[in-house]
Amino acid sequence: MTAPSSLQSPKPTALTKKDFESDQTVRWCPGCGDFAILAAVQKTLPTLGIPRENFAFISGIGCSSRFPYYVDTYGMHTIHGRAPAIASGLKISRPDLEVWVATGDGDGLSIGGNHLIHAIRRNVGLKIVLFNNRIYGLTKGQFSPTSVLGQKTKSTPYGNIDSPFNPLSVALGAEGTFVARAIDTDAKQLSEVLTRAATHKGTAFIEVLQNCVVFNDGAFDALKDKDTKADAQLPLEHGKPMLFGKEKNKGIRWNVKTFQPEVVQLGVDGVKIEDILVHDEHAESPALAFMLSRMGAPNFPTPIGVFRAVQTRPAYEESVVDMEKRTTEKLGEGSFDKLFSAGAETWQVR
Amino acid sequence: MTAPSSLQSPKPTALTKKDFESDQTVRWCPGCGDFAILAAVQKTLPTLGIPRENFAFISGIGCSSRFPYYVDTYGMHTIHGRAPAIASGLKISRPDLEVWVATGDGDGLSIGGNHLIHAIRRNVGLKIVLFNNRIYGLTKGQFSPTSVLGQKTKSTPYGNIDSPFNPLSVALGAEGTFVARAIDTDAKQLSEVLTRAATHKGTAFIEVLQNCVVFNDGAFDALKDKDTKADAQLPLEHGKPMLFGKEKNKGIRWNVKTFQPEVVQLGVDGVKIEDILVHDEHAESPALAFMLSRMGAPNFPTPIGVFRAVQTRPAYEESVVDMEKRTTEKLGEGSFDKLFSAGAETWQVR
Amino acid sequence: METKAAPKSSPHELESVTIRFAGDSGDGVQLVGTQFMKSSAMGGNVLSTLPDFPAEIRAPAGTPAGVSGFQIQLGSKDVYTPGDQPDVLVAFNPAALKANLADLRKGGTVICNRDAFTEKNLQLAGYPANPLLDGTLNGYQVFDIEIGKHTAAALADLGMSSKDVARCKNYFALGLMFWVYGRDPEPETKSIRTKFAKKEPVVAESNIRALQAGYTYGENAEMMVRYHVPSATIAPGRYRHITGNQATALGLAAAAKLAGRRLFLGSYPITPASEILHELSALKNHQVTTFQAEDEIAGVTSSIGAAFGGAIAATNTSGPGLALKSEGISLALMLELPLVIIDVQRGGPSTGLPTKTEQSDLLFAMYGRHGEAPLPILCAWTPADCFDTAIEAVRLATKYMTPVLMLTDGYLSLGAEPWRIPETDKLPKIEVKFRTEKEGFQPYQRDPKTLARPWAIPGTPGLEHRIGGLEKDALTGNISYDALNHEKMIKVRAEKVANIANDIPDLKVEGDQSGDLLVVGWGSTYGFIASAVKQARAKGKKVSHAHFRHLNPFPKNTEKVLKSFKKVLIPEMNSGQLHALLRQEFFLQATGMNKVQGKPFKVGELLAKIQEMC
Amino acid sequence: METKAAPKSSPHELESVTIRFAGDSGDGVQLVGTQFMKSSAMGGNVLSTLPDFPAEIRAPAGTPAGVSGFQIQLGSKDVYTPGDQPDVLVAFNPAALKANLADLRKGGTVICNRDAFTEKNLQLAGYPANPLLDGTLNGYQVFDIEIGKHTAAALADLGMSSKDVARCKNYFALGLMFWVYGRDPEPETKSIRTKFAKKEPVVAESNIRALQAGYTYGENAEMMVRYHVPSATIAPGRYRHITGNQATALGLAAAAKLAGRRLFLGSYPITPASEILHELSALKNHQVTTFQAEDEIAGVTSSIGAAFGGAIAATNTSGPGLALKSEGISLALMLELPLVIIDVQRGGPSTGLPTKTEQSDLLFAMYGRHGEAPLPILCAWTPADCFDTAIEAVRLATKYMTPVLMLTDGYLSLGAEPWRIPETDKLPKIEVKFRTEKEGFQPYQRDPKTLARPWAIPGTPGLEHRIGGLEKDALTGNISYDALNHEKMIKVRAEKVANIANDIPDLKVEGDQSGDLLVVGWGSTYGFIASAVKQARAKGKKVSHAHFRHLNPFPKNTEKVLKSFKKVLIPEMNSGQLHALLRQEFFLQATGMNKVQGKPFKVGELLAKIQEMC
Ligand SMILES: Cc1ncc(C[n+]2csc(CCOP(=O)(O)OP(=O)(O)O)c2C)c(N)n1
Ligand SMILES: Cc1ncc(C[n+]2csc(CCOP(=O)(O)OP(=O)(O)O)c2C)c(N)n1
Ligand code: SF4
Ligand code: SF4
Ligand SMILES: [Mg+2]
Ligand SMILES: [Mg+2]
Repeated sequence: MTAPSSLQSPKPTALTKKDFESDQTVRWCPGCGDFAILAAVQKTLPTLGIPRENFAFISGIGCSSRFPYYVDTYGMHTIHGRAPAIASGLKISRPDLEVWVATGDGDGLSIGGNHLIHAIRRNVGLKIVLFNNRIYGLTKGQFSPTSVLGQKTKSTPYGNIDSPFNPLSVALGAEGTFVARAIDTDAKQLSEVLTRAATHKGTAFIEVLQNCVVFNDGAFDALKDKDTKADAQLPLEHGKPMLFGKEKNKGIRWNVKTFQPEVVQLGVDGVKIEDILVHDEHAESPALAFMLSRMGAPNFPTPIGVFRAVQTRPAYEESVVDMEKRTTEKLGEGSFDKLFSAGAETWQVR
Repeated sequence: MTAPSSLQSPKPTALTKKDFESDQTVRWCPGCGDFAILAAVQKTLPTLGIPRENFAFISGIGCSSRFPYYVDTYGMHTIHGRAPAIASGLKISRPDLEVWVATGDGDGLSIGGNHLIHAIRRNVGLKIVLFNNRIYGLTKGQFSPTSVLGQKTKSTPYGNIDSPFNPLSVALGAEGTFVARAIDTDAKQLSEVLTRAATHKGTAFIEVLQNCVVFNDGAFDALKDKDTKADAQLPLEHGKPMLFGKEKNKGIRWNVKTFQPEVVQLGVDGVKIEDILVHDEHAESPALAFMLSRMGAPNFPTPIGVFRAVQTRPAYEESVVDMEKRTTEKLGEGSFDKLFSAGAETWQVR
Repeated sequence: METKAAPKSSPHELESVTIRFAGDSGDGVQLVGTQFMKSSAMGGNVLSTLPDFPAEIRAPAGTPAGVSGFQIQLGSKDVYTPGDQPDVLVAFNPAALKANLADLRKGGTVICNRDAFTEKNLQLAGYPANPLLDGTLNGYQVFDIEIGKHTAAALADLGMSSKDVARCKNYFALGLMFWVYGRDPEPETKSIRTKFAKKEPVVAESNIRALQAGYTYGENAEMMVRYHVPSATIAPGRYRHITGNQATALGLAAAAKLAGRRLFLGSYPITPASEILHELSALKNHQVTTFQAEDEIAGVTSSIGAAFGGAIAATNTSGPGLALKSEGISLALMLELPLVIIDVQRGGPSTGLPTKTEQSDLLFAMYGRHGEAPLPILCAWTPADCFDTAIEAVRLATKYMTPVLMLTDGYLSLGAEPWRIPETDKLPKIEVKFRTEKEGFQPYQRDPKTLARPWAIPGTPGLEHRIGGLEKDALTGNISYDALNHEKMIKVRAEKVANIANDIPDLKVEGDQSGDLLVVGWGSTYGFIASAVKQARAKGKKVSHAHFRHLNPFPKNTEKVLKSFKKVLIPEMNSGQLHALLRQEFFLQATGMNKVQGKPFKVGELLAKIQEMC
Repeated sequence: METKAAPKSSPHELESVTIRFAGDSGDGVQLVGTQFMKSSAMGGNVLSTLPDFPAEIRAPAGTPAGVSGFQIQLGSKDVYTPGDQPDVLVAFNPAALKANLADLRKGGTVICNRDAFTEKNLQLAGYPANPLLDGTLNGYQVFDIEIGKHTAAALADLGMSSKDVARCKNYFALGLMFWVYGRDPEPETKSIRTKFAKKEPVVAESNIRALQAGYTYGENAEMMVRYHVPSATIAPGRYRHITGNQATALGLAAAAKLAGRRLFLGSYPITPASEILHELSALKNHQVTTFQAEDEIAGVTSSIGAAFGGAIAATNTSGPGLALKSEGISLALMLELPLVIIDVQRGGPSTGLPTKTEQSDLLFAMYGRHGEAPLPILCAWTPADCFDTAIEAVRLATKYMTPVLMLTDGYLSLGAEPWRIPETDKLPKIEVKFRTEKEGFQPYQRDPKTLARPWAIPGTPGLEHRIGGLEKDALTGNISYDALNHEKMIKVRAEKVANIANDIPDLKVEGDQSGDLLVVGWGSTYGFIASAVKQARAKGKKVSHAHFRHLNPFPKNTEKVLKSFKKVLIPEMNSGQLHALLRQEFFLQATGMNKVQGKPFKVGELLAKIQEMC
């Protein structure tokens, strides 16, 4: 079904960030990382060449899920955890729309974990942005499934004993075709990832590390701090060796024996650039991306960027359309007549 | 809380399979793979040296979820998809019990997917046996999240377009500490895996490939057929090179360039036994196990056995007990008095 | 096969008869039943059918637990139910006899396959001795026929395996029944040819021969008696056999076609609602999307997404699934998006009795959401009526921008009757208009008459807006924490639903408009109550019948109708849920009649109660 | 700090007074409020308090949206609510004045911090001009005090940063209020020392000095008037301040201790129920397990698992979460395992008004499950009463082997009052006996009196058995598809719950046992109705008050009570849900009074209605 209206819509005139700002006052805490993500999205959308009315933002419940109210497109602030399912229904019945999901680590991975992995498995063409602040913000500070061990929160006064999910490992284990990580405050890298996600066919899953100034302040400081950043981050670039550090002289080598990556330094112990693993977003197997998803402090830098981006299977809505086309070719366009006798014998009474 | 009764229980006398057979008539279709799994479990339990009354089998809804009725231990046939959550509550409050979960590909991966991955993440000491017949049996044959693409089922008369989960990838993406695969009809290997699971601390997740004779007959024939079996299966053995084939002359080699496994033949093109990947159940990183979980027909043999078995983190219920102990040491044994003034100022009115 | 001349003796005339076919899952019982039904319908009878499946997928062959059944009542008028008790039992094996004999009318007829009464089968059935010989069947009219042997004889020269020959037994039985009830076997012969057209010719041939052999057997067997059930007056037209779940599916698809929109069904399989998904999933050439979601929550919420996008959205389930959908339905209600939720009620609570029927979700439908969350509720009366009810549900949902709950049940889901295929131009109109006008657009500005808000779908330039589950400003739809706005919204949501009373037909009384007793029902008890009331009226009782289609809001004349009778009887397959609602809303003093046994009332039970009361 | 001699002029005597403290989130308003409450309680007053938090986590500082409040009513008797309207408003900044002035009683007192009325703050608050100067406060008694300046002066020699100095302002205000209401500052001084014992000594010192400065200021400022609220008769004992959520948590923990079992709470955070989880999660040395589950479904189902294992199991939530728990509760009901479900009601439907109070889940509690699924429902009346209600819920759940629903609400959750810590030996008994006897064990054999089945927990040798959600044989608990067994089970489950009427106190009438008007309520409206009825009776009205704790089953004398009055008024914070139940069960003709504004009734509103009716 194509919206009759979207057919009528004129060629998109040049849109600007302003066009994507709604009239609602943004109500996050001053200093919240959500502001930066909002700005990045509002800046990215007009660059995509898509009419504003063709976007729909769907969210669940949480601070992060207030997102749709602030973006001047179609939007739905739904119920806790269900955004991927609602968005799936919308995208499947309206493949002409660009459907984005804004969710949190609680909304998307706790109560909504199942819908998230099923959307990813089906490869529904959704752009899912998961705001990971490792805490339940809106309900004032309980731990989430990404909170770290030992974290003291409202519901773990003596420290958290739930070991966390790694959102990217979850997405890859669920057959993700586009899996990426970004940081709220790194506007450029975030915008790049958003742009890449926008053009991906199928589910694009992006974890954005987001600071909650009130209930989990500084969770990602090591990754953001000017001094530690270069050593703490591993920026992923397709086709490029995995190098990091201020001098870009550290790298990731694969140890076949231990079947583990290891951090090495170029030039030390005879390490050459050819020894360094080369990033391949398009690897058919998710094994490389999965291995990367396991890397992080304290022994490894944290990879940032696109872990995996493959078009090995059709987007779900494409399969739906295709199946309809093939069936219609075989059975003919449906009519009331065909409908009423579907799969049944009929007889005439005179 | 320890069951007062289990303290009184005498040394377990030698139990037999018969002791684990309940008086209920088994009501699966003749030829259903569930029978073999039931037999394997009933044969394994008495070998564990655990009193019968300390077992509890918890299931959801499905043909497979009828399991608890047939095992003469404590049991609960609950509601669709919720078994891992119910079992978690039981195990956490009663760490003295052996809590097993019987679930299906629909029960455990469709409606119950979230509880499954959260139980695995927390590493609750449950033995989860997922009967994967790639179909909804009890509701008479709709596709499940493990049904293959193109599969014709009651709800996909023109073929399935939902690409499936790989249950082991899901479990590994969810931080699984014990992840294994077995086949309903291979009693010996199944019993081995069950025994291993029984002694694992934390969540043990076992996918059992199970034939549904009525709605998805023969789904695993290639793996079971005498003629094709040796080439189709890769039996995993810890510390052993990954060899397979009738002559055990085929093996898995890691191609660092493509970051992919490849099938090679010993002796051909100079392939030596040292080139073959050695299985390591205990690898700290799940990357190896994940890579193995991706292998299967048509390009690879399907690995069978224990993919991963690590004790890198405590079982959840151990952490609970430990936290209680530490808190009690710090704050003293709780009393009504302490309870009523918990976290509050009090004053006296005379 | 030639149709034979008039029978030797003229047939006994019957106003109606109830026949049950029973056998092992493999015996083709459902097929015989359906074909017999079809020929009866073509023969001009009115009828109603109900299959009976074993609770287990495939219980051990030959055991009573594995027996499947098909019951049909046919008659020359007033057949509204598949019949209280079979007059005739056709049993394909000892287990079928064992499982069904108790239901047979005393003095009824047993037709069975003598060949199947082997030592082994008797044992599987749990018969210590052969019931054909030991007096078990005393008091019944028994025809034990060597169906296997006769069939084999008829197919002797076709060179078939004995297994394949055995498969044709059911057509022998059908042929025999054709003879007994004076049906023309010709159309069936044709139908067999069509059905097996793609198979080896021998398949059609063997089944036709078996049919013929059965027919001939009846003709030649001295002992058999023929019956004639005279034709009823049936509206001319094209007919098909339809179950409640089929009718629901077609109703939804037709409604979407009428609205000119795509149908989206977000669903999760559950007994006894799954067939709605199955039916619709075959309609991929009809602008129908079926989405088998990961659970019921995703079933309803994906439908909400589709509704936001402009589809005719529906979700189907049964009790446990409805429980899971509660939060989602509440969201739809707050968003004021059209959505049809179908609850095929089954025995509860919890997993309960999944394959059994019950009407115990009415109060749950009414109050099953947190907060003040009213929505329209309607129910279907008969299998075919599910079609009209589904269309009405879509009409209300789209006209009033609201989720609508439609209740059917396990009995309706599988129960079936002939359905006259409607002329397209006689179908109700469903007008769906999307807002496109930018000027003055406010997401929650209401149509002054229906109180519906505009449906403005994504893709419409200039109408970009956000909606959500938090309380909303009465005009803009923006979040509002304002106290009086909340109260206003609570009231307007209630008023919108209450207003629908102006848009639905009055409660109709069948029988006199006042009298001694009014029997009030809702849903699938319709046929049972209608039959009982007709019978009581025939006996001179001043009893009438009123049946609710709309349960929220109730029709405007409800109180007037209820209070026009001296007494009111409310039979329900629950503990008194409609009763509770009527008491609450109209201070109605009534008598409840409650059966919670997982099965429909018997007409006889109802009749007895009516007679007791007036 | 020395306590001063008698004040210059003798204080005005007040029977009760309502004070609201308001300020920015950072102003320490909650602290001032609580400490003032404590000293009032120690001073012998009865009181009730209610905080008011901004809807957003941390709305922009200085804006009305960011204002937090704390209201207290104290008196010498009959204080059941935090007060309809403040008599005194203590506003720490212009935004606080702006957000709260409209609520202040005409002629009431405004005490504010003049220093905060800067250009910038006025602008943030949305005041075009300074309300202290432009006549906005005409008609009020205004004390605009340079709190900042005075505090700074008092702390001048402590060498603190101005930011740290500013933090002490709240203690200045507290000191001032102590002077006005004649409180002894000494205990507070001690309390400050204890509270900040682990910090730098300057912290305690500065706050004590600020307190003292405030007190002294009152004494010296000519214009200030003193008030005296005489002591009430308060039962002697140890007291604490307790909110409804705290009381619920402690009630559950105490009940488990009384039963000698572990408490297991399966929970998922949700406003306004989360504090129950927070409180209990701190009790790890009390045999309390808190499990923050992945969602509400896992919250309730993990509790079911724990109940199977022998724990005292509970799960807490609010509306949307209760919706998600419906299927699980239905399972618990079928399994007949003890379980307490706490619903802290908030504004619905859907996400609704999460931070606002409402009573709109009663019918959902009653009918919110598919099938025939009755369970006991009870509710708490006041914050401290949540303690007793929780114990009663556990008592019923374990005695009758059933899930029990306990309703509180947003008002109770945060509302607070002094609570007399009970003597352990005065607490109710909760006897829990696990079955251990093998002989004759049948999982569904019932105690003939309570109809409860035995609780036989895993680990007990010889009692191995299986239970499940399918209908069960009435004795063995094995799956049963039998029609009459199902009906029997439906009835016995209902009877078990209905029987509880024999085990609960009669509905009590406050006031005369018959008369012109009975005001009937349930839950958190208790205090409001009680106050209004007392006031009306004082005016000579023949009005009484009956308040339900038990909503299912109703107490046995309910009908008798209801019908002893000429008229019945049912005020509810919903559209009439108790009203509907009473109409349905007792054919009660009553008048509903419904307020669905996310906030409690005012005593004045109720009084007016009572006066209108009699
Ligand atoms: C069904 C339901 N359960 C619980 C809640 C309460 N709730 C609202 S948001 C939230 C968690 C939010 O955490 P997250 O998704 O991480 O978002 P954040 O606020 O951190 O951005 C919870 C538990 C709810 N609204 N609905
Ligand atoms: C809430 C709920 N939804 C749906 C159902 C219906 N249902 C029962 S079992 C099942 C699927 C079973 O599939 P699987 O778990 O693979 O088990 P199998 O029968 O194949 O062993 C479904 C959908 C139900 N009982 N409850
Ligand atoms: S609570 Fe945390 S996540 Fe929520 S708005 Fe405030 S800073 Fe952001
Ligand atoms: S339907 Fe399939 S899975 Fe179920 S019992 Fe039969 S063979 Fe087994
Ligand atoms: Mg978060
Ligand atoms: Mg299955």
